[in-house]
Amino acid sequence: MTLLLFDLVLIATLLTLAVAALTSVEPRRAVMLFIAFGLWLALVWARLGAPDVALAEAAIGAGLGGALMLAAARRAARRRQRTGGEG
Amino acid sequence: MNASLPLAVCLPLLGALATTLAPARARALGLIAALASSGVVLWLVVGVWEQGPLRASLGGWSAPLGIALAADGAVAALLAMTAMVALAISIHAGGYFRDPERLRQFWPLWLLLWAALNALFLAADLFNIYVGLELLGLSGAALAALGGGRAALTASLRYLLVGLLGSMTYLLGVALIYAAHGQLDLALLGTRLGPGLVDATALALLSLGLALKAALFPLHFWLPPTHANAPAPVSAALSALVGKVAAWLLLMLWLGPFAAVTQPAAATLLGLLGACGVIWGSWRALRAERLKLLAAHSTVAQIGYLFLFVPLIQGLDPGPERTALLGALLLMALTHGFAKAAFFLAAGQVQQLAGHDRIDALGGTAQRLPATTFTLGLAGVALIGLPPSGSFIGKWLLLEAAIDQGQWWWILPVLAGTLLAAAYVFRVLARAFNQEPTPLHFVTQVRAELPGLVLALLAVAGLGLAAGGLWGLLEPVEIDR
Amino acid sequence: MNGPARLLVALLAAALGGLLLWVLATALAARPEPALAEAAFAALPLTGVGNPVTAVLLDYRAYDTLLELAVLLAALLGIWSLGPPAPAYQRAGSALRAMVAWVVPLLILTGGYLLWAGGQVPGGAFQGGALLGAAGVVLRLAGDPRAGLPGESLQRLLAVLGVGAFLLVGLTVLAFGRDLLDYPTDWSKWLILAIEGAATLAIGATLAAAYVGGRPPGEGR
Amino acid sequence: MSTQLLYGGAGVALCVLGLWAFLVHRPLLRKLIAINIMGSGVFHLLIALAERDGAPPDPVPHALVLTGIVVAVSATALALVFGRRLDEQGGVPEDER
Repeated sequence: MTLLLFDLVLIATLLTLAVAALTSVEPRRAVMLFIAFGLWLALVWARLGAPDVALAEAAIGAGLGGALMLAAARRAARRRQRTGGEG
Repeated sequence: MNASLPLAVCLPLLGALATTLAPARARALGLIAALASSGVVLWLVVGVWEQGPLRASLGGWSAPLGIALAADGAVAALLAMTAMVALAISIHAGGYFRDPERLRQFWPLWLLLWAALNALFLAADLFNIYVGLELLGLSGAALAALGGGRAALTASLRYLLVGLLGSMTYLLGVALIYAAHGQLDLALLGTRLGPGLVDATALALLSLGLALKAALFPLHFWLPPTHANAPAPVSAALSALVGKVAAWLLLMLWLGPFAAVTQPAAATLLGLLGACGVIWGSWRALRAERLKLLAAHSTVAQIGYLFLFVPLIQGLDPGPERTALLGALLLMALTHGFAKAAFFLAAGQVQQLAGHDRIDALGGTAQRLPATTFTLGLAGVALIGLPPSGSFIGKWLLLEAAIDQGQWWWILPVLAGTLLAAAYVFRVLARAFNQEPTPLHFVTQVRAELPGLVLALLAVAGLGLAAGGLWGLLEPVEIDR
Repeated sequence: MNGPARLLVALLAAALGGLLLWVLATALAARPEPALAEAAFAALPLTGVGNPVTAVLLDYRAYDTLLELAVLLAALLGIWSLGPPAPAYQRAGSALRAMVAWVVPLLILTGGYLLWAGGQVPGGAFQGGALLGAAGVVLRLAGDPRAGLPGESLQRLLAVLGVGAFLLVGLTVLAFGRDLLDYPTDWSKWLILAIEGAATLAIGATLAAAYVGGRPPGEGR
Repeated sequence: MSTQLLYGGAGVALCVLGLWAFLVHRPLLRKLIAINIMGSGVFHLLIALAERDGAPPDPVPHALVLTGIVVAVSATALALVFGRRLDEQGGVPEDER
């Protein structure tokens, strides 16, 4: 029972992070949330007995993917500041 | 165990590595790799001809644990077409890309694309197809962007994103199949799949993903801008080969391992989408203002024809009737491969000479580029489906089967498509001959013009006259892996 | 996309989600037992590695991994063909540089450890390579425009190393009449480690180069 | 309710969420986040399928997911460079679809 509760909390947090990442308009915030989502996903996968994949997701999916997106988000944010419009 | 199957994937890959490592010698190395890859495909075709369907397991593990490659007569024919078109594109590219740096960037990506094409035609494993599709999508998008320009970049980016969406949808289908059957090998799955909610949903997802990549109506919206803005040799590859392999995979799944899952209604739906594609694509081609855009819209139509066969083949038991229809389908696919590649190569030639490819301003092209205009005409004959082209025989058999099976309504899109194709081809030729033609030299630039001309001749005369050989290849064959 | 269309998409997506959940429940209820797991564990001793995931990636389904490394190469070649990289950030302050000076070796060491350990315990070429790539990212953030990567020709060599090692081993065993990538049992462990080593370097270099985001200096000039 | 269904269902939910966001959002970055979350959903489903109630999990889906993660990041990197190049050519590329 406690295990099920633990699972439910894991999943609820995961879905919340996903929704937050998908709905935030500000690019840097969205990417940060995406990285958090990826790291949380790695945690969930470790719980599911997949440590290999969890490591890869944390390092590649969240880490490098996030770093790539952050660079793009910084550009987008600069442009938004310049134009003042929505990006 | 036949080494030609893995080699057909490995040799283009090896070429891609060599051209990446030594960009200064990319052209020589690339041509060697292209010749070697074609040679291996020839070996494979001879093997299939003599021994019937071939299968090679990889890594010393047989299915279900390992991955296998499989080639039957249909795959051998498609691989052979791919090799011939790819060889022509390889030679043409040397004349097309004037900037040596562009050529250096073209070669490794192009050989990776070729490896992906061969890998997908030979694939016999659901997940392996996913990896192949991603290789195809990424190298294709990168190649399509080689033109530079904002339009090309925008179209390529959209192509990349659509491709990603397609492969994720496909992968979701693979996950469902793995959930239900715990297998990925297509031959083994063929014995387990059956009617039911799970398998049907999985097939729908797999088909959706592949239809996006094949540009089946109404998922074709991304194709015209991508194909029209890419460099001509790349457009030729995308139109003639890349769309073809996705369509082939879709058809192969429906008629092969998933045959027990499909229902007549679903097959009719697929045929209907094909019919819409034929009419919509042909209509838009007629209205197109640019030569390459015309060719791109016509590709949407030509992909559509292939799906008209699904409702006709779906209910048939293995036998001569089914083999004949499969042969006709294949003949359409091959003819279009040759003809569309030839058309794009010729269109690229026109564009380079005239500086544009607006159809209204094509006047006098025939005068200056007789061989190219002849290529456009020949390719046009094959696109319309006039005798003796391969698509004439293909359409004929399609019409015959539609009447025999009492599904006469499939005649309508074929007739409409043929008439529209005649209209758009003659529109181009009429413009090209606008001024009095007084050709000085038939061929003005051998390396750039000859490959397209040879492909067009193959589409019209080669396939039409050599269709008997194709049947010989198909004879012992059913789509079955 | 306007309001009604958005709502329609949301409704359709929700309906799709419901359908898929139902399908998933149906599929799991009729779960067949002969999944690939048993076969994968049973054949593990023949591969010479103790980590089943590494065995799948580099032995049973090594061909998938070969194509996947080709995808990585295609992405890098595509990025290179799109022109020069964006300018790097300005040089970092001394505090950051001092941190970089120990973070980068640590990342590289951990990457190497993951590669070595991946044969037996969780880890392997991808995780190790990712850490090498991360080291590159840290270096570029600290102001090195090349992210610690070598010159153009060496970069090209690193980029093709993974696919190259795979093909070298695969085609060599093919020449001896075996299947492609069918390692002789006695050699299996070492061949896998060699391929993994090459793949780690290739993945690390490719990811770092992708982060740089443009062709290496010296090309085409 | 089994672990597989619970976690697999979460995977399906992520997938649908990602699909929805991919279809309704126009900026490139948001589309990429969406497609990555959609992919993560499929991966999550595969990982959940590998779970075997106590027995050691099935390594095959794990390997498939590892392959998928690398492919996804490659595609993301390429798409971002496309976006940057469009950006440099002027205009607001992120409104392109």
